Amino acid sequence: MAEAARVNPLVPQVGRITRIIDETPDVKTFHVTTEAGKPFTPMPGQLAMLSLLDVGEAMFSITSQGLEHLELAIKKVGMLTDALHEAEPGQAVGIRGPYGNGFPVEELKGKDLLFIGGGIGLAPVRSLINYCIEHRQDYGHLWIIYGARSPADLCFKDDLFKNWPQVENCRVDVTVDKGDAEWKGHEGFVPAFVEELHPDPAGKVAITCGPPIMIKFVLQSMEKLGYKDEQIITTLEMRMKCGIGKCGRCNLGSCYVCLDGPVFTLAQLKQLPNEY
Amino acid sequence: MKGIQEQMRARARELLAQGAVQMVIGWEKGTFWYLSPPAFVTDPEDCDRLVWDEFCTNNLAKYLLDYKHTGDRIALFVKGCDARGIVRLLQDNQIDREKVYLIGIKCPGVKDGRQAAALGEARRGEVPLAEKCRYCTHPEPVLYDELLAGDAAAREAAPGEGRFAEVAKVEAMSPDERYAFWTAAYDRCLRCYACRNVCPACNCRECIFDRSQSGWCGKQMQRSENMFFAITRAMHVAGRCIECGECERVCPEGIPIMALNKKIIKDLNELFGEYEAGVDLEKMPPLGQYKLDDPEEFH
Amino acid sequence: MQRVLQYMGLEPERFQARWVSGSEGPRFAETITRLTEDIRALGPNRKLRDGA
Amino acid sequence: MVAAAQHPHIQLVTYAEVENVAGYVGNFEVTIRKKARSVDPVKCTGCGTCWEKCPTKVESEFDLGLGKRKAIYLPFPQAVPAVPVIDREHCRQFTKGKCGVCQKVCPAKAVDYEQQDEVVTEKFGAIVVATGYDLFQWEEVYGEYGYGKYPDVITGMHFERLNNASGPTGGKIVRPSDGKEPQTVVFIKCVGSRDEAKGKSYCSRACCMYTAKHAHQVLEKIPGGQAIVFYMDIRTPGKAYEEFLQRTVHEGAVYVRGRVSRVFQEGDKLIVRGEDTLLGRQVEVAADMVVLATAMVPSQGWDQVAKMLGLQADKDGFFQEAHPKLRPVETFTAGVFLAGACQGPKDIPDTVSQASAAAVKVCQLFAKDEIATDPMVAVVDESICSGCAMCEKICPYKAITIKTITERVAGKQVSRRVSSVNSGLCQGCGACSVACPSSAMNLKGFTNEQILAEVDAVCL
Amino acid sequence: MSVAAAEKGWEPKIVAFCCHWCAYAGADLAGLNRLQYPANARIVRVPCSGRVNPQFVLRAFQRGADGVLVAG
Amino acid sequence: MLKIIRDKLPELLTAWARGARVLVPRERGGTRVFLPWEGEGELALGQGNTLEPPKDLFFPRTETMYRYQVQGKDASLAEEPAADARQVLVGVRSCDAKSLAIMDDAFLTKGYVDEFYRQRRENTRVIALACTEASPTCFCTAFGIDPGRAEGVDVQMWPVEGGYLLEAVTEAGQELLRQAGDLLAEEGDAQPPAAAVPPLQVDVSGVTEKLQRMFEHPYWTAVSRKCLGCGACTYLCPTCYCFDIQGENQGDSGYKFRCWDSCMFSEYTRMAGGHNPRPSKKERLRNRFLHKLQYFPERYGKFACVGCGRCLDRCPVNVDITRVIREVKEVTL
Repeated sequence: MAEAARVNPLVPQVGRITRIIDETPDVKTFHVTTEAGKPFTPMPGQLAMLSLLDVGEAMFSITSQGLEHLELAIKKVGMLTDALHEAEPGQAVGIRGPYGNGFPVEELKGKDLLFIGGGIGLAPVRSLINYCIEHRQDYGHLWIIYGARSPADLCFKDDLFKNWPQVENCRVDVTVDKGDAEWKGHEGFVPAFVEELHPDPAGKVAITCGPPIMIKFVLQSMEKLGYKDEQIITTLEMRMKCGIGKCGRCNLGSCYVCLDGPVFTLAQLKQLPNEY
Repeated sequence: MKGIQEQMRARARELLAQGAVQMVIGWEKGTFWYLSPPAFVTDPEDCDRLVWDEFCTNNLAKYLLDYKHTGDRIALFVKGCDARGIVRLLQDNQIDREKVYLIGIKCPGVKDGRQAAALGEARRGEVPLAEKCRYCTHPEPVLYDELLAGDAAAREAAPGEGRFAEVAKVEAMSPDERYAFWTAAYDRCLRCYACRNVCPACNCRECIFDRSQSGWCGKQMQRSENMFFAITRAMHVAGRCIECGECERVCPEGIPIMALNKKIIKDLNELFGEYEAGVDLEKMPPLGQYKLDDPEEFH
Repeated sequence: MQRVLQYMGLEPERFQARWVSGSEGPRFAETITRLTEDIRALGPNRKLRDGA
Repeated sequence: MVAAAQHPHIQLVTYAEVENVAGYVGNFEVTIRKKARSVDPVKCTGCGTCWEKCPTKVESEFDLGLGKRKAIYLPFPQAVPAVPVIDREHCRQFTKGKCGVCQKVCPAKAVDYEQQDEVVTEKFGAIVVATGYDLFQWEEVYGEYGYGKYPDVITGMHFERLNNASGPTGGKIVRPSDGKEPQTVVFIKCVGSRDEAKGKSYCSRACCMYTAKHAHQVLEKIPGGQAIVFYMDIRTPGKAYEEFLQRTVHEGAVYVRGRVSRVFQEGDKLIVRGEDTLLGRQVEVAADMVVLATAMVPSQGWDQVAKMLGLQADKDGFFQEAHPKLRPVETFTAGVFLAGACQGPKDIPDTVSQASAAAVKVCQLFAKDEIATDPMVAVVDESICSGCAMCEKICPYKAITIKTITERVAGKQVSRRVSSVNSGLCQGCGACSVACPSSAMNLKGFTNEQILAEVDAVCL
Repeated sequence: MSVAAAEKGWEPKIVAFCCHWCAYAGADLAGLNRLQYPANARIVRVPCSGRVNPQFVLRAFQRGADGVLVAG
Repeated sequence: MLKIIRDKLPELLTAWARGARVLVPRERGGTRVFLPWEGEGELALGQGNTLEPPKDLFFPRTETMYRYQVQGKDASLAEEPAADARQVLVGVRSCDAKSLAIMDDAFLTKGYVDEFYRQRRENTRVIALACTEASPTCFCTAFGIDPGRAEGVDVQMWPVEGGYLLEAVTEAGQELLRQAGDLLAEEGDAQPPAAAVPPLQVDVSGVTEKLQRMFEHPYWTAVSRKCLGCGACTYLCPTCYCFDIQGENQGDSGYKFRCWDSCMFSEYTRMAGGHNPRPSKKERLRNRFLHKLQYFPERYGKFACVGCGRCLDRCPVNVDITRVIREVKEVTL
């Protein structure tokens, strides 16, 4: 960390949005790069502070990366995200990171992985899915269970319906809370869907992310299915400002989500105060 | 004063034991002899914590907001200014009259803990009345369900003049002197918002100063934004200030906040006729309504 | 409002309220002219200002 | 009037007062107190037997005290509906408990002494305010015209009654004091109007023409009669108005430019002393009768009407139209329209035009099931609103009400009060957004954020 | 911009909040009648002078206005 | 050991002020705070501690981080030049000296170094002043702090009859004393005066462990009832270091700054969508105490409280951390 000390961690690099993909009516994926190329090389599950300099700054999970760019999938929820959704390719942004611990890619090696995502919660998980696909030989069976409110709200449709199903030893199951005239897939909430699909806990690690209410019921379902707390990994969301464990607000007990998280096993979370 | 304290404890015990109320809010002895902070009693056995002495300064009315949605009925001891705080909250539709039980105390005036601390316990008898109490116009509660026996006669009748002495002093200055006076005061402001949080007129669900995103006021602690806060806060309580003096008391930096509040009271009195906030449930503050015959300072 | 700003140390001329009706073009022009002159006489305002 | 009463879609409610107006455009709820007439309008045929037989005589309000009416009476001969009303203050049955003549003589058995006031609440889509005018109370301020103590100093309205074929004198112009026909009649214009010192600053607008008419009538009806008109200016804008004035002048009416400084009695005559400013000398006229053209003022009770409907009034109490040029019959309260002198002094053709316009505005409103409102309306952020109701009290258009919402807080159902804006009523003035202590109230199109940004921008 | 830098060639900066119906119309009319008035006033149109929050005035001073007019 | 007579102290300060900004407790509006020494005026070294802790000098209330320009889609930013001015901080009490060590942990360790803080910290020399009298609200000894000798400072001062004794602790401290020249006289056999004995006593042993099992305890509801939720305690606390990052935008340009923030405020943890993990003052007050007495010790091995008593002194409702510690130890789980 000696040389890192000379770089001011609170000052972002100026980058640009190079591409914007409409995922759902309120989610867009932004490709961000700097003149020097990729702003930094994050590990799956890590975070980036993205800012429109004249609007504000917020922490987002990095959903994927290319050789030259980072991808962030962002849902419209407030002032900054509203402004980002108005932006066009070419827009200059501030970006700093990577932050957080990321997924324990080493520990997961050789295991079968069950990904459970809901809505925008697929964004952080996707970075790990893509990582596992890149390092396909290191990981066992990949099983992706994903749901959204409606067919229109499904994020990363190309991945869900084209890319991932083609990957070897990979299974994708998609559900929506309520379908429409064209929807031929499964209808129902994610937790019930998980119970229906009944993924066997043996040799598996489950990675789940989604809205708090979904997580709550998914965890109940997982317990029913026999998953142990150590077998469940989730990522948390918090209000963050500094990203480097100083400013104080994202603490869970003595952990800072921006530094020690956002990825926790359920076993770890149960040790921490329930304040998220 | 012993009498009042005993009555307080006895009534609190009865009310809690009968189940007439779920909580009693009063005062208890604090860390030091000169502190009597608020006390919240829910157990009839616990009522001997309650005290009544010259340091029972805190205005308790504001706490009712914390229990707005609990459905509990709460008994509250009210001095004159506490009762006016209650009236303000009622006028702003913040609390249900049925959910509070007010036990009035004829207030002989309270004393300032900080002045007391400076004098020392040996000279307890010499601690002067708090500034706000010297010009108090309503030592007896304006609203109550029962009134504890005792009398407020310990203090001379409220002198009318002097109430705005501080204001007159500032008014006498030149604009530049005034600006220097206020910036010197508000340069010290920490923006801890204690003045806001203690004020019974500040009862917004969410203060604009807690919503920096809304763009009203930045969070920078600097002169212009501190002054923005100062003026905005003062305008906000305009016509609603009950002169309980709590804002000034709680200010850790000792900013003369009441000199600003009183200026507005004085002006409103001049413009719209004498009005005392929180005295009469039926009389709404002059700025909270419009009348065809409102005076205009437009030209 | 004017009184409070004055009390905080602002010169009274700096904040004014005027009635000007929709049919009073000349009055509007006159109001602005007078205000501008008042303020020109006072000089730049540094009070209540960011960065001051 | 008769046609209106007979129209199948028009319901005429007479002898009634509007007590309250709630609701908003398209959904007004009007509370009407129908006062007890003591006569069943359904049974009554309007035959007139009752008022013929009634033994009590009272001064007629309609004739301004120039004539008498009975205690059971029709306010005026052409009144619609032709159903009499009992004046309970004077009727012997009510004051002394005995008489009952009218009940006995009524062939239709329509008289009912037990009748009570009836209060009804009905729904209406729009309201046209046509509360008209009263006359300026000159007696109190124009001491120089005799403080109202000379019976032969009358107003133009009295003159109208005298002149009316169905009036107290059968259309004969006579002096109220002795019933003699006056020879010299002096008219004084601008009594109360255009007189900022004592009366109103505005021009009452109709007086020039009716005074010309009255002068013409004096000359026409009274052989050898003389009409002298004191005026400040003569204003005759209107089709054929100037021509009419000229005709009166040609017929012999004497127009004197100048104000009257005093009227006093000398024997049988009223001496009118004034100045002829054109000749620059004092004039004195010994008149038999003096007719004052008093100013029109808004009907008594205009302030209650304004409050009830959320109308604004000018300094004199005339209701304010939504825009002086472009929206002259609308008010700031959606669905409320103005017709006639309640908006300002007017003569008959203007009143009819405005009334017709108001009627058409109503038709326009009713032609659609939905109305388009201005997009600049107030909106509440319920998450911030603390329900203090400051906005409700400050809203000049009564567009804000307090409603109760329920939400989950920490897993518990909690209900609390918040403001709610009726966008049909809101006129977008923004007063509420300033009154709101929490800035929960905002104005679309002029949001706090937008204005702050604009302030920032103009200050660059 | 610092206060000192702003002082060179200083011209009063006036923020005028004008009621859409009254003063703003008055300003329009002044324009129509080709009346000269100083260009120092920067007009912010509001639907009604009652829309002017005290905070808007404060903000104007914060941002460097030398004078503020509310015209209704 | 060196001694300076009281009247000469201003001269010494002036000497130091030639190469640095000297900050020393002075009177301002009826309260004492660290203010720059500009050669004249009264000092307020005697009457107990300052109202505001010196943390502002390392971690300013508001600090610009960088400026930016935005034009259409383009943007650029420039870092604010480093705060490299030298500072000499005179008259720091042992409690506040200890707080600097706590701030150092927060800002300089655990993977990231806060450059803004580091610059100021490295450029500041600290001269401590021993306490011989304690305020009623003092309880520094509860945290093992010696009011008679501060930790981690460059020079230690003691008030004595007619002046002050000084002792350099670090190399930099010696340099400072050398600058004093003949203002100082050698007092070979002088003994530092006896340290003050704080009147408030509280035993903090075991409190961290107890708190670890008390997160859901109803005690927090009871203790938070009277709290007003203001930020006075946090802003006056020498060890509270929470901050917020915000921007100030005007037209095409603006700057990002950081400013003090308080965990007592509702906005502090509220997320963009409106969810707030610490929705009421109970959670916020709990977090404050747990941070001081449990989380910080867990993470950095020391309490984040130095017993300066400022929060206790200025709390409008007498929320008393010593009482909380005592009560926490007493409550039954």
